[in-house]
Amino acid sequence: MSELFSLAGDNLLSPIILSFALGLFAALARSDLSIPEAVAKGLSIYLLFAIGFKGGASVADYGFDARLGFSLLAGVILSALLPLIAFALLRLMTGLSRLDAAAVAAHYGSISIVTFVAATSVLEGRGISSEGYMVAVAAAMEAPAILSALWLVTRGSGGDGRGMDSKLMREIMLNGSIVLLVGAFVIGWATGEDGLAEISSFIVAPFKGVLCLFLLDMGLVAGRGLRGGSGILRPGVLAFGVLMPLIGSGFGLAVGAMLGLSLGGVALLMVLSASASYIAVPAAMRVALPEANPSIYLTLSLGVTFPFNLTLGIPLYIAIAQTVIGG
Amino acid sequence: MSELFSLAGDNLLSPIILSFALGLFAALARSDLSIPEAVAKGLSIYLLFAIGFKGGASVADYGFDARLGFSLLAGVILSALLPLIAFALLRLMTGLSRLDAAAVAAHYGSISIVTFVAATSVLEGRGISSEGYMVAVAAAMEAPAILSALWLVTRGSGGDGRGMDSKLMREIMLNGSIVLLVGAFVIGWATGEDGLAEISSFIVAPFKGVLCLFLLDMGLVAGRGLRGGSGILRPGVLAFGVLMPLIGSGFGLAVGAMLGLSLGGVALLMVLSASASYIAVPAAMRVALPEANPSIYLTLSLGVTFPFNLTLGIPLYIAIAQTVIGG
Amino acid sequence: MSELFSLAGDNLLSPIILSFALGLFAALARSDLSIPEAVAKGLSIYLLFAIGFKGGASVADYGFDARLGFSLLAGVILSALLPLIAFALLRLMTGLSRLDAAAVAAHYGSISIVTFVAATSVLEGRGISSEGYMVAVAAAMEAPAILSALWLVTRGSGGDGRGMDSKLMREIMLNGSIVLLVGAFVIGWATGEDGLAEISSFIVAPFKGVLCLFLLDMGLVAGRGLRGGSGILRPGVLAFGVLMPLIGSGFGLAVGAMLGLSLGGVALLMVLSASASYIAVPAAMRVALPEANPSIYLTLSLGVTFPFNLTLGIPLYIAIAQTVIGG
Amino acid sequence: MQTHRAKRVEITIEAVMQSRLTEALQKAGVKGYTILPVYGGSGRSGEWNRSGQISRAHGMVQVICIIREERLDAMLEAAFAVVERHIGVVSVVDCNVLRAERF
Amino acid sequence: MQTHRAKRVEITIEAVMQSRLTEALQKAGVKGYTILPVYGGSGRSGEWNRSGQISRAHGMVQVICIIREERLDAMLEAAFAVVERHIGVVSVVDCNVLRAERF
Amino acid sequence: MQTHRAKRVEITIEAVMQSRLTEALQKAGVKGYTILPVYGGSGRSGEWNRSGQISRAHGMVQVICIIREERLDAMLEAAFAVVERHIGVVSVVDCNVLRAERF
Ligand SMILES: Nc1ncnc2c1ncn2[C@@H]1O[C@H](COP(=O)(O)O)[C@@H](O)[C@H]1O
Ligand SMILES: Nc1ncnc2c1ncn2[C@@H]1O[C@H](COP(=O)(O)O)[C@@H](O)[C@H]1O
Ligand SMILES: Nc1ncnc2c1ncn2[C@@H]1O[C@H](COP(=O)(O)O)[C@@H](O)[C@H]1O
Ligand code: NA
Ligand code: NA
Ligand code: NA
Repeated sequence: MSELFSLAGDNLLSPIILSFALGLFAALARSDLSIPEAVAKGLSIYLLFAIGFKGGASVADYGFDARLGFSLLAGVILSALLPLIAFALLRLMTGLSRLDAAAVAAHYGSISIVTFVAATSVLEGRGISSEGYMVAVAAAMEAPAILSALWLVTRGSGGDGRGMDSKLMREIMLNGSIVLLVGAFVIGWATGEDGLAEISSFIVAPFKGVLCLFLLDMGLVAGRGLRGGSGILRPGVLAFGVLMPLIGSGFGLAVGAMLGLSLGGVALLMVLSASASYIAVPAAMRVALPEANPSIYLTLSLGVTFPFNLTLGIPLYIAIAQTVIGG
Repeated sequence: MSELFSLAGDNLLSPIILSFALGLFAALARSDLSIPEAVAKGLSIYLLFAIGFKGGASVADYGFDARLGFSLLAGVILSALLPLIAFALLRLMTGLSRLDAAAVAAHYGSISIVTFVAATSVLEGRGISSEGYMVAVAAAMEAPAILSALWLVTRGSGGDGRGMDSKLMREIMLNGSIVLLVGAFVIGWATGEDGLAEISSFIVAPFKGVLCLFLLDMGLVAGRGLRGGSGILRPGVLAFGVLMPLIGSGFGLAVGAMLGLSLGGVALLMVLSASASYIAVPAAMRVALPEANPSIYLTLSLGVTFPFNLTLGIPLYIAIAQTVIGG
Repeated sequence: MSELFSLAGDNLLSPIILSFALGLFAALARSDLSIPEAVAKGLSIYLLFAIGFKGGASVADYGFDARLGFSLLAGVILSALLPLIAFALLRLMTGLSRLDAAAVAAHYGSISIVTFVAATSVLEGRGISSEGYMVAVAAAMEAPAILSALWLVTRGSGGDGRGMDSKLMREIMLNGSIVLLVGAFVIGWATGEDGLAEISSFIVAPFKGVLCLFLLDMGLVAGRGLRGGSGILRPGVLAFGVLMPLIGSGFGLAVGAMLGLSLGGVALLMVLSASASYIAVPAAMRVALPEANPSIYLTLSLGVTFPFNLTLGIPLYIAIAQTVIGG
Repeated sequence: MQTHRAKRVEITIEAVMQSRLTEALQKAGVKGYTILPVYGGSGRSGEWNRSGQISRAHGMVQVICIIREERLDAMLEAAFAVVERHIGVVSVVDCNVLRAERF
Repeated sequence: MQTHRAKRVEITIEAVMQSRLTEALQKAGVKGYTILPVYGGSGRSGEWNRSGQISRAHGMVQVICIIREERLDAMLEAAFAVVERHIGVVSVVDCNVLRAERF
Repeated sequence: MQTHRAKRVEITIEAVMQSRLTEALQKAGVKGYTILPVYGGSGRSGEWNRSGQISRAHGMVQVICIIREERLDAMLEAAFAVVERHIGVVSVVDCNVLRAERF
C-alpha cells in the first residue's frame, strides 16, 4: 500500500502529469495561454504515428504471438460490452436520460489513446515491457463501443431510424486516428528494427517531451471544459467518472489474465478498458445522437476520468497487475 | 537487373515510401485523416531549411568546386529547355490544348524539392556522397521553366499581353521556397561545420522522421487530387506522366556526366530533371495562365510523376548513374 | 576592444543571427516567404517551455540561493522604474505625444524573452554559466512596466478612468507567456535533474535549431513592420531605440553587481533590462491605450531594439560584464 | 456595373455535419459554395472555441452559398433536412452578383 | 420555407477586445454569436496580416450576431461602448432566418 | 443608434490574386477591407479544401469591403478587372454602418 502511494507520488511528480496540471491551472485561472488548434492536431498526429510505429516495430522484432488474434478479439468484445455496463450504472447512479446515458456509455467502452501512451511511458520508466501489438488492440477498441451505444438507443426508441447509417459507419471505422495508428503500426511492422533505427531520433528520443506539450494542451482543454461544464457534475455523475474506470480495469485485468498477456500487457489492457474516448466517440455522437448533451460526456471523459487515470489510475492498475500476475 | 529490383524493393519498404502510401490509402478510402495546412507548411519550412543548410555546410566543408558555376548554369538551361520537349510531347501524345500543355510543361522543367530530398536520403542510406551545391542547382532550376512555358503561350497567341509582368516575375524569383532554400544554403555555407554542429540535433537527427510525416501529407493531398481529378487521366496523359521523367532523367544524366559530377551528383541531377514542381509552378500558373485547368497539372505532377519517381524512379536513376558513371 | 569586435563578429556569424537576417531580407525584398501564425505560436510555446524548464531544473540542481528573492524584487523594481526613464528620454528626444511615449516606455521596462533566450545560448556557447532562476526574474519583469506606463498616462490626463481595470490586470499577470514560463520553471524545479533527463532530447538537443526558425519568423515580422512603419522612424525615435537599451543595460549591470550575481547572471540581467517587450506589452497597450499608435512601439521594439540587442548588444553586455565583474 | 439579384445563404453548422450538408446542397442543385472556418461562438449549448481542440466533435464551419432566387426554396429544404436535429443557424440575405451566369 | 425577418450584425474588432465585446453583448441580451478568424486587412491604421504573428496585439476577429430587430438597438449600444475607442467596423444587414425561436 | 447606408462587397478570390486585388481596390479609392481565410469550397472547377496544402496555388480568401454607395461602381470596375479571367465570386449587399466617417 505504502509502495503504491510512493509509486503514485513518483507518477504525480513526472513532467507529463505536471504539464497537464499546468494546463488545468492556466485554464481554471482564465489565463489566455492557448495552443493553436493546428499545433494540437500536429502533436496528436506525431504521437499516433510514433506509438503505432514503435508498436509495429516491436512486433516485427519479437515476432508474432498466437495471442495477437485473441487479444484483438478480446479488445473488440470488451469495447462492445463495457458500454452496456456503463449504461446500466449511469441509469442507476445518475438522473441522465437514456440518450445522454448511452452517449456517455459509448465513451467508456472506447479508449483514450493518450492515456494509453502515458501508461506506456510509465511502464517504460519502470522497465516493464509489454506486447507491441497492444497498440493494435487499442485501435480495435475504438469503434465497437459506438455501435453498442447506438444499439442501446435504437432499442429504447423502437428504432426510429436515428443513428447509424453507412456513411457514419465508414467515418467511424476509417476515422483519422484509427487509420494513422494502424497505418503506422503496419509501417513499423513492415520496416522493423531497421525502419525504427532510421527514424528513432524523431519518434523515440523526443517522444516524452512532445507528450508533455500535448498534455499541457489537454489540461487547457479539460480546464476550459470544467469551467463551462462543471454545472453538470452532480455527485452521481462525478462518482461514475471514477467508478467506471475501476470497473473497466477489472474487466481488463480478467481478460488480460485469461489471454496470458505479460505483466505490461495486462496493465495496458486495464488502462484501455479504464479509459474513455475524447476524440473518435464525441465526433460520432455529434452525428448520430445530436440531442445528447456534449458537455456531459466531454466533461466526464476529459475532465474527470482522464485526470483520474493519469494521476492515480495508471499506477494503481500497474500495482494491481503486479499483485495478480506477478513479475 | 535483379539488383535493381532488389534496390527498388528496399526502397519500397522504407518508412518514407510507406508513409506516402498510407496517406494515399487514407485519402482514397475517404478517411478523414488530415494534416492541418499550418502543420504541413511548418514541415515544409523545416525540410527546406534543413536541406539548404546541410548543402551549404557541406560546400563550406569540402570547399568550392570549379563545377559549381557550370552546374548552376546547366541547371538553368535544363529547366528552360525541358518544357519545350514536354510541350512537344504533350501535343503529340495527348489532346491537351496549347494552354494546358504549356502549363503542364512548366511543371516538368521545374523541380520537386521533396523528390530531391527523398533521393538525398536514399543516397545517404547507401553511403553515396554528392556535391553539397546540388541544393543550389535545385533552386536555380525552379523558375526558368515558367518563363519558357509562358513564352510558348505568348508565341502561340500572338502575345496578347497575357502572362508575365514584373510583379509576377518578382513573385517567381523570390517565392518563399527559393528564398528559404538559398538563404539556408548561404547560412550553412557561412557558418560551416561549426554551425552545423550547433543545430545538427535539430536539422540532421530527426530529418527522416519529419520527412515521413511530410510524405504522409503529400500522400493525402495526392490521393484527394486523384479522387477528384482521375477523370483527366486519359491514357496519353498518364503515359506522359511516366515517360517525361524518364526523358528528363536522360538529359540530367548527359549533362551531369558532361559536367563531371560525382555519382551522387549525377543521380541528383537526374532526379531534378525527372521531377515535376507542385509548389512554385502551380501558383505561378494560377496567376499567369488562369484558364489552364489546374487539376490536369496537379494530378499529373503530384498524383502520377511524384509517386513514380519516389518508388521506381529514384532507384532506377541511381542504378543507371552507377552503370554509366561507375562508382 | 578588438576582442569585442571579434566576439561580435562570431556572434554575427551564428546560425541564429543569420536566420533573423534571412527573415528580414525576405520581408524587405517582399518575398512571399511566411511562417503560419499557428507554427510561430507553436515555436514560441516550445521555447518558453524549454527555457522555463531548464531554469527550474538548474535551480533544483544547484540549490537555492539567498539571492533569488532579492533578484526577483530587483527585477520588479527595474521593470517599474525603467519606463519612467524611457518616458523622460522620449519626451526629450522625440516629438511623441504623452500617450505614445508612455506606450513605448512600457515596452522598454518589460522584457523580450527571445532576446534572453538568445543571450543564454551565447553564454552557453562560451561556457559561461548563470543562475537558473534568471528565468523567473525574466517573468517577474514582464508586467510591472505596464503599470508604470499606465500610471504615467493617468497622472497626465488627470485620471479619466482610462487604462487599468481588474480584468486587464488579470490578463496581464496571467498572460500566456508568463504562465507558461513560470509553470515550466516550477515543473523543472519539482522534477529536477531526473525530469530534465527524461525530456532533454526534446527541450535541450534541438533547442538552438528551433530558435533559428523562430528568429527567421521574427525577421519576417520585423521586416514587414519596418516596410510599413519606417515612416515613423525619425532620427530621434531611432536614436532612442539604440540608446535606451544601453541605459537599461547600465541599470542591469549596477543592480546585478549589487546583488552579487555571477558573471552570467549579471549579463542576463543587463540583457533583460536592455530588451523591449513585443508580446505581452503590445497586447496590453491595445486594450488600455488604444489611441497610442501601435506601429511606433512595434517598429521600435521589434525593428530597432531587438536586432540591435541580438547583433551588437548581447556581446557588448557580456564584454562589459566581464570587465566589471571579472571571470 | 451590371449586377444581378441573387440570395446569399449562410449556414453555420457543426464541422462533423459539413460533408452531409454539402452533399445535400449539391443534390438540391446548388452549383457552388464557400466554406469559412469558424473560430468560436456561443449559443444555447454554451460557449466554445477552437484553440487546442483535436476532436472534430468541436468546431463549426460556415457554408456560404450564393444562389438564384428561384432555387432558394429547394435549397433551404435540403439544408433544413440536414440541420434540423443539429445545432446551427441559417440566414438569407438579398444580394447582387457579378457574372450571374455562374449561379 | 417559413423564414423570419432578423438582423445580421457583423463586428470586426481587435482580438484583444473579443472577450470584452462578447461579455457586453451577452449583458445586452444577445443569445448567440459566431466568431470568424480574420486573416488580414487594411484601414486607416495601415495594412496587416496574421502570418508569423505571436502577439495577441495583432489580429482581429469578426463577431457575427443574428438578432431580432427589436433587440438591435440595445445590442448596437452595447457593441459601440466597447468598440468606441478602438479600431474596427460594425455593419448591419437585413436577413431572414429559419428557426426564429432561437434568436 | 445612428447608422448610415453603405454597401458590403464580398469578393471570394484565389489567394494568389489577393495582393493584386487589394492593390486595385486601393487604387480605386477603397479605404479599408478585411480578409477572411477560406477553408474550402466547390464550384465549376470542382471541390477543394485547404487541409495539408502547402502550395499557394490552392486556397482562396474572402475580401470584405464596406464602402459608400457612390464609390461602389468604381470599386466593382476595379475588382472586376482583376477577377475577370479568374475563378471567384463577387456579391454586394445593402448594409448600415456605425461611424460612417470611416468609409
Ligand atoms: N444568434 C446567433 N447569431 C450568430 N450565431 C449564432 C447565433 N446563435 C447560435 N449561433 C452559432 O451557432 C452555434 C450553436 O448555437 P446553439 O444551437 O444555440 O447552441 C453557436 O455556438 C454559434 O456559433
Ligand atoms: N471599409 C472597410 N471595410 C471592411 N473592413 C474594414 C474597412 N475599414 C477598416 N476595416 C477593417 O478594420 C481594421 C481597422 O481599420 P482602421 O480602424 O480603419 O485601421 C482594418 O484592418 C480592416 O480589417
Ligand atoms: N454559388 C456560389 N456560392 C458561394 N461560393 C461560390 C459559388 N460558386 C463558386 N464559389 C466559390 O468560388 C470558387 C470557385 O468557383 P468556380 O469558379 O465556380 O470553380 C469555389 O471553390 C467556391 O469557393
Ligand atoms: Na474504455
Ligand atoms: Na524537372
Ligand atoms: Na527592458
